[in-house]
Amino acid sequence: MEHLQHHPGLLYVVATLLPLASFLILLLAGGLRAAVRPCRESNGTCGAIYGMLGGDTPRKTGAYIATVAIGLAFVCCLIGFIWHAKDTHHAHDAHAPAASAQGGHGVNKALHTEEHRWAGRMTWAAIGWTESDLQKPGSKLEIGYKIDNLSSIMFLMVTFIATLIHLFSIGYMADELQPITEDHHVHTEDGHLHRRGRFGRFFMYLSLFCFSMLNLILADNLFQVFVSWELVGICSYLLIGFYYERQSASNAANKAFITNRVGDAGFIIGLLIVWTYIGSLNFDDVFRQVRAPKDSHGRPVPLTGQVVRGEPKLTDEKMPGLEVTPGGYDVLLFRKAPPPGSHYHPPEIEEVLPVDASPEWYEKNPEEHQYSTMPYWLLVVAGLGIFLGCVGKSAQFPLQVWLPDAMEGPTPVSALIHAATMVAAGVYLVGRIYPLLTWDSRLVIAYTGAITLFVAATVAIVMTDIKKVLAYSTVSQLGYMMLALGVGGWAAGLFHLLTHAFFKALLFLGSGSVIYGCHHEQEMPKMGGLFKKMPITAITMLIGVLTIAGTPLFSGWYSKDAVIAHTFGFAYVHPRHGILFLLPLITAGITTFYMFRMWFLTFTGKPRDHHVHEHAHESPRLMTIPLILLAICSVGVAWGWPVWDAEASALEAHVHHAQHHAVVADFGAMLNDTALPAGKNEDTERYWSQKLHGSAGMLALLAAGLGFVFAFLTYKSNVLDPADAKAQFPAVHRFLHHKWYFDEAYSVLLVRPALAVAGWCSAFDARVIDGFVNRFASFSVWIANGYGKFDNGIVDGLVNVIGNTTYRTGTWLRHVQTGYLRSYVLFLVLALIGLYVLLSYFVSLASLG
Amino acid sequence: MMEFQAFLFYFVAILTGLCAIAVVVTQNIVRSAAWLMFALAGTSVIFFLLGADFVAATQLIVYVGGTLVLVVFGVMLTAQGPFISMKTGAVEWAMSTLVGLLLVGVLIGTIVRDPTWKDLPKPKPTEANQSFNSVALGESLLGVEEATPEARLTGTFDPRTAPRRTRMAYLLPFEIVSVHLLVVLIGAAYLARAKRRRGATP
Amino acid sequence: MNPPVEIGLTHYLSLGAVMFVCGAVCMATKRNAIGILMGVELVLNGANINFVAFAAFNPAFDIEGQVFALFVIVLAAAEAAVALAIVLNFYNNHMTVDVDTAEELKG
Amino acid sequence: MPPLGLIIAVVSVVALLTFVAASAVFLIWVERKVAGRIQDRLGPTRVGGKFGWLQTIADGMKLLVKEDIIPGSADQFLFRLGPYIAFCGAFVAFIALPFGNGVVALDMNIAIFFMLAVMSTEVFGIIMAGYGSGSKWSLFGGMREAAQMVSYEVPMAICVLVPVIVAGSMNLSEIARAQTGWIYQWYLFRDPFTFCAFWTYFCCATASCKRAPFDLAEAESELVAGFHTEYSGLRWSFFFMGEYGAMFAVSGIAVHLFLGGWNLGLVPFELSDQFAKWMGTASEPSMVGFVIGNAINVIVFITKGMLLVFVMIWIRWTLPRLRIDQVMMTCLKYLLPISCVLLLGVSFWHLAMPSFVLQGLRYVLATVCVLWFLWTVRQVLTAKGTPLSQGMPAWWKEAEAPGYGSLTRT
Repeated sequence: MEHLQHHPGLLYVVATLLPLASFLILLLAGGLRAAVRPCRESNGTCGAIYGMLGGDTPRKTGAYIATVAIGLAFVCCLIGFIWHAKDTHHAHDAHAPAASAQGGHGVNKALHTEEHRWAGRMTWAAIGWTESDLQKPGSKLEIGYKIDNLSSIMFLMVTFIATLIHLFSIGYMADELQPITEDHHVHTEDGHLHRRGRFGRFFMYLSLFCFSMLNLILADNLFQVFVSWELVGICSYLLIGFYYERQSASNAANKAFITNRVGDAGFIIGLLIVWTYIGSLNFDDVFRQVRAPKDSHGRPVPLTGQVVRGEPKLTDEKMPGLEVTPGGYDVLLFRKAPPPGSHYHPPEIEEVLPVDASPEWYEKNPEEHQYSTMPYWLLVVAGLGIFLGCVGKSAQFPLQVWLPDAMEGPTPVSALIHAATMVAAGVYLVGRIYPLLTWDSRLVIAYTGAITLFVAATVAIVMTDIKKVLAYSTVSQLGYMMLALGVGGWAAGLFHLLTHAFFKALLFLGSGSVIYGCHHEQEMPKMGGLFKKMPITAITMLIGVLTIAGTPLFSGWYSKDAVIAHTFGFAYVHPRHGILFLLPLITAGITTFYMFRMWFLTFTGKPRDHHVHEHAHESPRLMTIPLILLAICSVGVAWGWPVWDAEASALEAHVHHAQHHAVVADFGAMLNDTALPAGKNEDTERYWSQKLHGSAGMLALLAAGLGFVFAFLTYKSNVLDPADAKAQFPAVHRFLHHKWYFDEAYSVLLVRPALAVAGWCSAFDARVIDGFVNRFASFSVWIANGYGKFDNGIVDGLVNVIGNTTYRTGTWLRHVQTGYLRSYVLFLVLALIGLYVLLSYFVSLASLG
Repeated sequence: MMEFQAFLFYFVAILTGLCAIAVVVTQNIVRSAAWLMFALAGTSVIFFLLGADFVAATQLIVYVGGTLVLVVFGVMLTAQGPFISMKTGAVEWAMSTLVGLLLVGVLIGTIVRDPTWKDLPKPKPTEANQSFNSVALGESLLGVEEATPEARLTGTFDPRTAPRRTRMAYLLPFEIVSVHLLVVLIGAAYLARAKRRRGATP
Repeated sequence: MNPPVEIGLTHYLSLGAVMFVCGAVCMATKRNAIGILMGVELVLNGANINFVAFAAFNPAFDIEGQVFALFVIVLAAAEAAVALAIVLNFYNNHMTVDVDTAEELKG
Repeated sequence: MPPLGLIIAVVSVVALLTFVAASAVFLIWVERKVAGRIQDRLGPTRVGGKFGWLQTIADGMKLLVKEDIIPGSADQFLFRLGPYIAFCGAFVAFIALPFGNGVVALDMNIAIFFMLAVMSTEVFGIIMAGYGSGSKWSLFGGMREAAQMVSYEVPMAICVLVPVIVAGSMNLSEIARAQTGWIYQWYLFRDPFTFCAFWTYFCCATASCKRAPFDLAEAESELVAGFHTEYSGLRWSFFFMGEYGAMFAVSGIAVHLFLGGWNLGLVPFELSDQFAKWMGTASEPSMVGFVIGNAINVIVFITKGMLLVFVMIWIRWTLPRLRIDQVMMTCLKYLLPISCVLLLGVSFWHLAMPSFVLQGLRYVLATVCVLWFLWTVRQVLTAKGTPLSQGMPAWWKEAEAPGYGSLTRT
């Protein structure tokens, strides 16, 4: 405990590992059960083990383990959150007077201590063989954790929602508890598919999912994030394809996975650029190198914006080796040699690099000379690459296509994906790597978000599947977040992420409740009038709808207003990007429209399908209690004091404190290409966004109201007939119904060409390569036959002739070997004489010669 | 008149040669052995004439007293009947004789024709020379220059009259040959040991 | 009267040659294994005569010739023992000492 | 004018032939007399006077006139040749045997080696006789003789080497001269090894002369008469001349090697040299004195040799004959190892022992042996002996005992 108090960040590590432990337990148990299953009849021991692990009937034990694990994780996060809040409070208390004084070492030390308490790193893999190798940048991969305001609140949110989803799932997945489950969606020759229940497996996947997400939040470096990223991907694949017997589920899982691969490719490119040029993947290391320097008064350098750009130059009095110019080709990377003998050195957040410092200052701080450069465009590519990963994960345009299909998974999974885990990961990562993103990158992000939110909202209007509506609303809301991040509303975007998590979880679980109550009927045209049947679900769903619509005092109101205010401020400062304000404003109305459309279609009016309606029932308490809890949170999670002040949200303030110093740097200046005098912030986006917050809120409320009115008129009071609208604008409806033809476009542009190319390749392989190989083979056979004849006839014949000759000669010569000693003696003597004669002949020759 | 030495040589040499031929011609193996004995004894006498009395005595004791007895012993052990004789074909006889005569011709021709051998004078077999031969032989076999005072070797060795030469020690070869022969004889004993015939009842 | 003939090396060598050839012919003509052994002895004696004759006539060879002769005599004795052992073995196997029956290795 | 060497050779051969023949004649008579005495009878008594002096001559004449029989199945060549070779082997040995100081036919450096070598050829004659007779008994006798001779030659030669090592010479005259002086100078008493070597040598010598108890070659109880079964007449007598010659030859060797040669042993000088010195001057020794001294030497030597021959005869008529396997075992298992040990021992003895021990042991050995010899002689001379009429071997008494019936002596 002592250790834990000194390093409270470990609480989060424990919270992260708890789901992993649950996953492992379930994996082992399931694996063992599957292993002993074949021999459970024949072998007593196996049978005993099999029975102990649940036998043929799935048990709830696995679910309890997973739920308890995630619940404990939530408790850990809660404790950690409280401690962290206290720490942060102290630090800021200390910061306030110190900052006014010199901004010197006191603050640094306090923050340093805090960092040490809430962060930890260790080498995971070393690339290199010697100690000196390890001292070089880019020589090792690390794992570590780092808790700041953002991650602590994210932890809390994820574990809380995940716990509720676990609870809900225990009820929702009850079908899987049967030894034999009938899947009505799969048709086989014998009717419906009958398979064994997969209750434990579901919770195993959930645990892994939670672990992956928590690890992603926990990570203090990009590589760990990437690993978690892929784990999240595989979990989503497993969960979306949970009913893998269904063709659609299988396809959806594949689609999600493949689409994410596109994004991950960009992610990897970004990672590699960062790794190559910066030499580390640790967030703090990276940010310290690309940080925005400040002058000796602690103010950001307005000239340079967030990153220091310039042209390489041999000598410069102030910045040796680089001439700082606003549109310079290169980015200056500040490299500080690590102190000898240590691998871990906590980043000094408030460290100041005085650009206008005197030469004496450089002499005093020689390590500041160590810098390098990288091309600016590569930095943009790196940021956009990582953002591409986020686009895939968070289902942004143009990779949003997988998310609606992902509704094939069980509804709690959808809730988890949409609210807390997967799609949140993308937004979270953009927030995390924010200092890496240059102005150009952010503009791309902003436009991406804007397009996404509009496209998704329009599609949501015509969707009839209750979950698909929610899915598109998620995409749309994610677009809001991305837009906010892109226009500099870092806190607003992440704030919206948090509130959205709650109400989207609420909505999804509500829809799950509806689907459960209607026996897995998802089509809204078959519903209607369910309010009486399932009042709790209906009311909580209504709360969710109100929240997402931005009704004042509901949590969505605070966050959405913040986002729209930021876009308004941005558009005000940069009028040519005005569309970035218009699109979210319009979409706010559309959102209200389609959400109320969904609610009205589901719960009000006459039941359109009596069969569904008759069997509909309220969900069990295990499912409604999470709904109620989430509803409460959806309403009040963003409250501050005064409640009616849209800018007083405590949650937003908390997130705001989490901003990296580089984010804090006045982005008005960096977004401006022109220099601003220090302290003159009137023209910055922040200034205007705060100033225009009220009007933006009003405009958004107006748009939402319009949306509600339309929805009410259309689907409640039936003043307007949706069929008329459909008939009136068939092209528009078709366009929207086909989701802007994205799937078709991809099919034409990518899938079919890919298939065609694959077909060509296959044909090439089958005809040309195989043909060549076959020809070659037959040619070889022909040659071999010829050679065989040659070998048999000529070579062997030659050998045989030699052999026969030798044999015959030997047969003839053997008669010389009489076996009589005397003949040998005679031969010996004769040989002697012969030798003598020869010898004497040669000797006489020699004497003559 | 021929000199006594020459007469003695011719007498003994002709006898020895005739005995050797008799060995070849005789069909009876024991008679042949008798002729061989005479030939060997004659050789021994030739050695005496050459002043090599130790070698001559060795020839007698080893060959005539040992080897030949052994040979006759072998004859008696392997004899199946009295006075065994195995005839060889006339053609083989003729061929062997022809080849033998050829070889004799070649050898004697060489001996006679070589001028360096003809010119070697025969040393006078004096008393001193004779004793020198035995003593030198003993010393060379022992590998010593001089015998110990306690057990001195016989003979008066006068370094002034004797030719100076480097002595060669034959102790090591002698020992090697001895050990070698010992092994050979043990092998021979093993080879010739009484073996039970196959199928014989114990 | 003929002048006295000096007995030289040539005479002894001739005697040795005659004995050598007698031995060789003996080996070539005898069918009895022991007869062949006698032939070998004759050959060795012929060689021995040469050794001793050279020892007597060549001052540089006086010791070596006799030593070699001694070695040859001793070796001959051992050889005779071994040969007799072989002959006895041969006799045990073939019930004869006729070497013409030892033709298992003929071609 | 024949050369001096030829004359000396002829004279020597004639003298030696005479001596061998005469000694054979004499020894045959001695043998018969001794055998008679030992067998409690008189032996020859009639021919030639009181002691039957001419018995051997008469026998010889009988043999000369006997029919010369050659069996029909005999190999005539070998049969005829055998006795001469056997005799030659024994006779030629005498060429190198010194009878006195310088009284020798050929003073050879390797005299002892020569003698052994020549005597080893004697066996071949025996074999030829045995094989050539065409008789089973003869063949067996010849084979036994061959095996026995070849085997016993080995320990005998090794025993001969013992005094040869001591003297440092193979020249018998040298060896004899080395023993000049008092009786303890004889090699017999030199040290325990030479002492033992004498007895071992004598055993081997007896066996090599195929004398009892090693006379398996002519074992009449088994082989009729062994190798000379088929012989008669002069050829037969040649065998015996050879045998007796060989007996004296090996005895002479023993005398030279161990018993001081021609030295009397009772005077501290060599008789012939001393006489020559006494009768002449120091610068010009007297030839007459030399001859007189040598005459005494020759007598002394022959006496010693005859004494040893007498001992052989004595043994022959005393000890029973061994079996052939016992004969071979005695040689190979006992005499051969003993002789080897003696050879090694005599080589190391004088290096290992202090001189007073050597000298003292020599005196003690000589004294004890002389005293024993004298006591034996006294015993022989003073023995009462049993009168011929009364002497009665033990079993006669046994036979007379009650229970043996009426076996009475006639």
